[in-house]
Amino acid sequence: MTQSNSTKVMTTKEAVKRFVHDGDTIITGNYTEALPLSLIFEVIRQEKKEMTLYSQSGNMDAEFLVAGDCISRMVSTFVTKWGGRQGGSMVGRYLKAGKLEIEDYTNFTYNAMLAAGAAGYSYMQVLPAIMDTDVFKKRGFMGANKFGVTTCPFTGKTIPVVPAANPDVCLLHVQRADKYGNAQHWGGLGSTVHACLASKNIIVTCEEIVDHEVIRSAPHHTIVPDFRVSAVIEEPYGCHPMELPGYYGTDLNALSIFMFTNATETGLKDWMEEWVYALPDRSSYIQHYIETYGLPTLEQYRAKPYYSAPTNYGISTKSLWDEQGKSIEMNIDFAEMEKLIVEKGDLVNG
Amino acid sequence: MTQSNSTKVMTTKEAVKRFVHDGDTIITGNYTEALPLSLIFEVIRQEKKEMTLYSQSGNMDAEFLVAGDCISRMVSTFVTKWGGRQGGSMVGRYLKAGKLEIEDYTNFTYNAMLAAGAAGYSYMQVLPAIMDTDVFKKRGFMGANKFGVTTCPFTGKTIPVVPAANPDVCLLHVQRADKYGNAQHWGGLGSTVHACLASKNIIVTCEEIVDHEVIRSAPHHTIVPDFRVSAVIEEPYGCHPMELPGYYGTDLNALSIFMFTNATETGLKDWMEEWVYALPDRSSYIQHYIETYGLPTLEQYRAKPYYSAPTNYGISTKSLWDEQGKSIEMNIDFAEMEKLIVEKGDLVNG
Amino acid sequence: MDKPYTRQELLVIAVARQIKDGDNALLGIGLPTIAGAVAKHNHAPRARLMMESGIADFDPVVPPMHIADACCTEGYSYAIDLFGMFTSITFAGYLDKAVLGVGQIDKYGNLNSSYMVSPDGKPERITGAGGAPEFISYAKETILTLKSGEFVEKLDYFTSPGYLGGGNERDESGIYPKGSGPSILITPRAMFKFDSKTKEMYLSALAPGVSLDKIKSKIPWELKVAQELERFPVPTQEELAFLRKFSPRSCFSTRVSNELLMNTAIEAFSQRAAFLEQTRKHGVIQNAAS
Amino acid sequence: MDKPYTRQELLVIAVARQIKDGDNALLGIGLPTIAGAVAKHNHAPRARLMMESGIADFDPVVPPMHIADACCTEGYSYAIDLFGMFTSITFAGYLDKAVLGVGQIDKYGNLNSSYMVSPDGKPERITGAGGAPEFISYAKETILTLKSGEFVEKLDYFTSPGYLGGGNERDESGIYPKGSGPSILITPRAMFKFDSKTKEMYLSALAPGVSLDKIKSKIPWELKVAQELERFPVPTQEELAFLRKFSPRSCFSTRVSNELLMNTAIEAFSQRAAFLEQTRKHGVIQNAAS
Repeated sequence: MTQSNSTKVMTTKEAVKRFVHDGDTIITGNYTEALPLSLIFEVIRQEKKEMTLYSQSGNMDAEFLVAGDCISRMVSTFVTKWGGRQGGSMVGRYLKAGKLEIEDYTNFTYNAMLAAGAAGYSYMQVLPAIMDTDVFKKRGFMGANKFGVTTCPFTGKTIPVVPAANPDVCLLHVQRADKYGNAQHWGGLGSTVHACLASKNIIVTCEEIVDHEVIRSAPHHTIVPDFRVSAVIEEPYGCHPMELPGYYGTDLNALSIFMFTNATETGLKDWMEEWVYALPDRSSYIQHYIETYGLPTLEQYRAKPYYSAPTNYGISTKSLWDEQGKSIEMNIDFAEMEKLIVEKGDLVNG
Repeated sequence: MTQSNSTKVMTTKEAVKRFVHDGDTIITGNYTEALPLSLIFEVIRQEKKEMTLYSQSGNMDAEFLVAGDCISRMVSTFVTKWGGRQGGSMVGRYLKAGKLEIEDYTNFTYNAMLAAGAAGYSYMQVLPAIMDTDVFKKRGFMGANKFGVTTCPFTGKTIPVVPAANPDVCLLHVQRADKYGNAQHWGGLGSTVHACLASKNIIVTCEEIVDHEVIRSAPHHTIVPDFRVSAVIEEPYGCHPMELPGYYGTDLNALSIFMFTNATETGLKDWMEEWVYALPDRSSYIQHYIETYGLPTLEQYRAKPYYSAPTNYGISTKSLWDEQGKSIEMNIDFAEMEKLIVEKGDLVNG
Repeated sequence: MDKPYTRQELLVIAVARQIKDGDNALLGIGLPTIAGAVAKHNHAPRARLMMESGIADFDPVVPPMHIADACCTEGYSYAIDLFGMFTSITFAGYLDKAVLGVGQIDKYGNLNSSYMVSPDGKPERITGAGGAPEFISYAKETILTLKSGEFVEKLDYFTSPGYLGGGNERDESGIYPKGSGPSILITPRAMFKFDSKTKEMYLSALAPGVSLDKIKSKIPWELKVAQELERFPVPTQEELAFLRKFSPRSCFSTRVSNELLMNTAIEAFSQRAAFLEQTRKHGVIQNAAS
Repeated sequence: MDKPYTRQELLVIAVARQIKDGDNALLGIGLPTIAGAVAKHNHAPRARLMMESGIADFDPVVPPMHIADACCTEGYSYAIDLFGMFTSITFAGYLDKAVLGVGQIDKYGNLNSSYMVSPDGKPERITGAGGAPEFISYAKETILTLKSGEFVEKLDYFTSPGYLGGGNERDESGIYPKGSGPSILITPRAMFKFDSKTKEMYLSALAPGVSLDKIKSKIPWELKVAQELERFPVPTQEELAFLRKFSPRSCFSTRVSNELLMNTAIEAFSQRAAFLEQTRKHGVIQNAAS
């Protein structure tokens, strides 16, 4: 639905409460960089259940949501073995235990479902070679609807296609947004725009809520327009320990710990007791991080500046009246024009 | 084809000579703003013949190329009546005289042909309502291939589709490019990216050839990557009298003259004798403009600054060795690491 | 006492009033973009004006001349491309209103902007489809404006679908959003709406000083008239003041407007020619392109 | 005297040598991206490195950990999205090389990275398809690397098409670009190519100190061997110096590398714990998030 202009600025707690429901299909908007981890932690704290997760890279986003027992089905292209070759992954453990089903796509075919969903199409063409693979031939819970085929009327060739995906909620973290919800992101694009535009509701966390004029000055960085956004939250460090260009780099120390703890199921769940369930929000998470590892540990990952070359959107003509108050089109001043209206105009009144 | 890294910086004359041929299908890369008029004037001077023109808006680009007798077929969605309600347009005159054929699409269906061409697809879905219109039902020189239909395997519905378009040459004007051909543009996007990526050769004129580092600092503004570009030309005022954000506004005086002259066929052709055929290049065109109308006339259309808010792409970790020369991953210095290689490494030699 | 205003101004402001705060409004070039600017300035500051080139949520600095005009890109919120404008905004259901100009229109709001049959029976090219067919098909609602177009019994070419053959035909075809289609047609002299059952166009309002007969004389079918005519909106002084500053020539008919524009251009160039003669004598011409 | 180097370094550098100046090279995460950085630094400054997230023509600052890593976006030439990366670059025919890691491979270069059947007969999830199926299908040429993967008679799951059943099957199917497919497989101990007629994998080079029997023992079919084996590339001192600076742990096996990483992390955190104990006593902890 088109989102109204009433205030969308709220807390993460409120946004998740209002827009994420048991049984929903949710999607990680970001690809691998800038994972919306503050939102994901809140979904876990609110103990949402039986959800279907779309996660392109089956990364930390999936690991946490699965460990939080929020997810029963997953559509993905990859399972990142955060626990290493031996430890494997939480997704892998849940799959093995029969507590999770997965439907496999490739990065492109996954993206194509979202591209169809974003466009309002019911299907999208994918690349023919997929028909030779088990990704196409073997079907999980999507069954017959995992892939289909059409015929190109111009070449007569068989073209494989995927159905549109339209998740209920997209979780997104970006660099900046305005209070209306216009969200700006720069860096690796992945399938982020399609993930957002395909979704019914979009929750945006951002490092900074900026003035609307900042957004208007850099429109090519707006990846989601305000009228598609349900909630916007200023959430510094919203994707920590993952990185966000211009704000902070990957927290290598925290990633090491995550890899340690995720070598076993209890390891990660214990970690989550301390870092997810026991902390009410992202600000207390960061506070806890500082208390545990020290401010310098966090600070060393602060981004150094690397600014883009300026882009000038300026034009020449700012008004059809010149500095002397004359119309540049008609070479008369305002009073003369109003006289001319009476003279030559097709008057309704007067 | 993938374009080589050998030098692509050349003159407009050379680029048109090498990459535009009689009978080619050419496309105006820009939508309505930033029309590549310097390139178009050169195509006319070189008297290219029997070409098919893809022009989304049938604007000044089409008017000149048709008046230059370069075009026998046109694929378009619109004919701009530059000569006014009475005067009509050069395209209209040639159509009436039987010297030009046109195939009609809508803005979206035209764009969809290019989107298919850019993607490597043979067709692209369009929006079903088009099937109710004469745009769909009446066919010009595209005949049966103007539109086709497929069936969505998931919904069973009939979906109209257009065939891919892959023009031989795309003419493009942008704000800046590097010597390799990476072209950056900001402002109205239209179907420009699809027009470029669908084409076999792309000729880029730009206001400024900038250092490669400028391009690398603002990658989201690159609309065409270097490996797709055949020629790049630094051509200030390359789209005059049309406008280019950040460089100059629409030249209202020149547009008035264009409207005057284009009220009749001979009017425009006489104008072209003076402004196209008698001048060898864009720099002499601008010189002639200044001599005719004065430098202040030109200068008044110079853009005033309106810069985008800065975007920082910086990260934190620039090297896996710290300032003291220690590996941040292993806490040893380079010499110690090389010792460790001998100790623990799976050595090939030594 | 209120300033006199013209039928052309009345039209712009009547169209502007159709755009509500918060609307996603796609504007055709010309009158619709000017009306959008008036709406945004006067009563709909958070209306999101859009042009089909993919310029979304803009606020024009001066009236745009074409649909990618740089006067709309000095500050705008969302740069999408044309493909996305038609798919992820329009077809996906996020376009509240399309505001489009009319060439030929029939009684069910179907449009022709492509070809007109000349007296000798040959089809003559007018402008073209542009984005109209898809916008009128998939916007939730379409506002039509008519300045120099015409009402016809049968279109010379079917460019853009209104209510097709009338009645439930559009809704029942299954390829249009339910309830979509043209909701109103505004001219400098009258407003028309579409019957909720038959989808036939009827007169809903007359501008001051316009007779019913005058309107009927332009319409080749037996025009139905609302039992109770609505009042045309009365432009406020603020609306007129903004419109005249923003788009000075909007108050005149196209003929008068073009005449004034041309006179100014001719005058300016003659003056400059004299100036140039002077400067040439003194050898101060410079090459700005070097 | 030349520095000693390891099999892991040999592998990275052998892969790097496959990337030529001017190539559009799509790199899988891990070894391929590191090899790409070496190539760009040493012999292919204008190679365009690409990752499937749509980061094109990048030069990694440090080795990326994932395919949208911000260490690749501090300066890059072309931000396209994933959809465009697969369509307008790959499917449209502009990808010169894909460099991909291997989980399971059969004799015709077909790959499995999705599931492996465990000893009890159950399929166990490994990583997944990612972008491999489309890249190996539509890149003009694919370079495969294998570090801890395996050669099998029959794949447990058919993730990515190599030469299918061998012979002309791939070219004749009409859905792959003519002549495309895996051209080479490089491991720390050997290189393999594919017979131009049968498309069966054969040994084309042995690394120094590696016996043919050792290689054959890992391969469950009768491995064919080139009549004349090629020489493995010898890393230059410049290549080694850059590689060790850029990606220090690339010289070690994964086991040793992870051990070193973990030890450092543990040590660092114990030190910090002590430091924190100190600062806590003096009450100087600040809240950076406030």
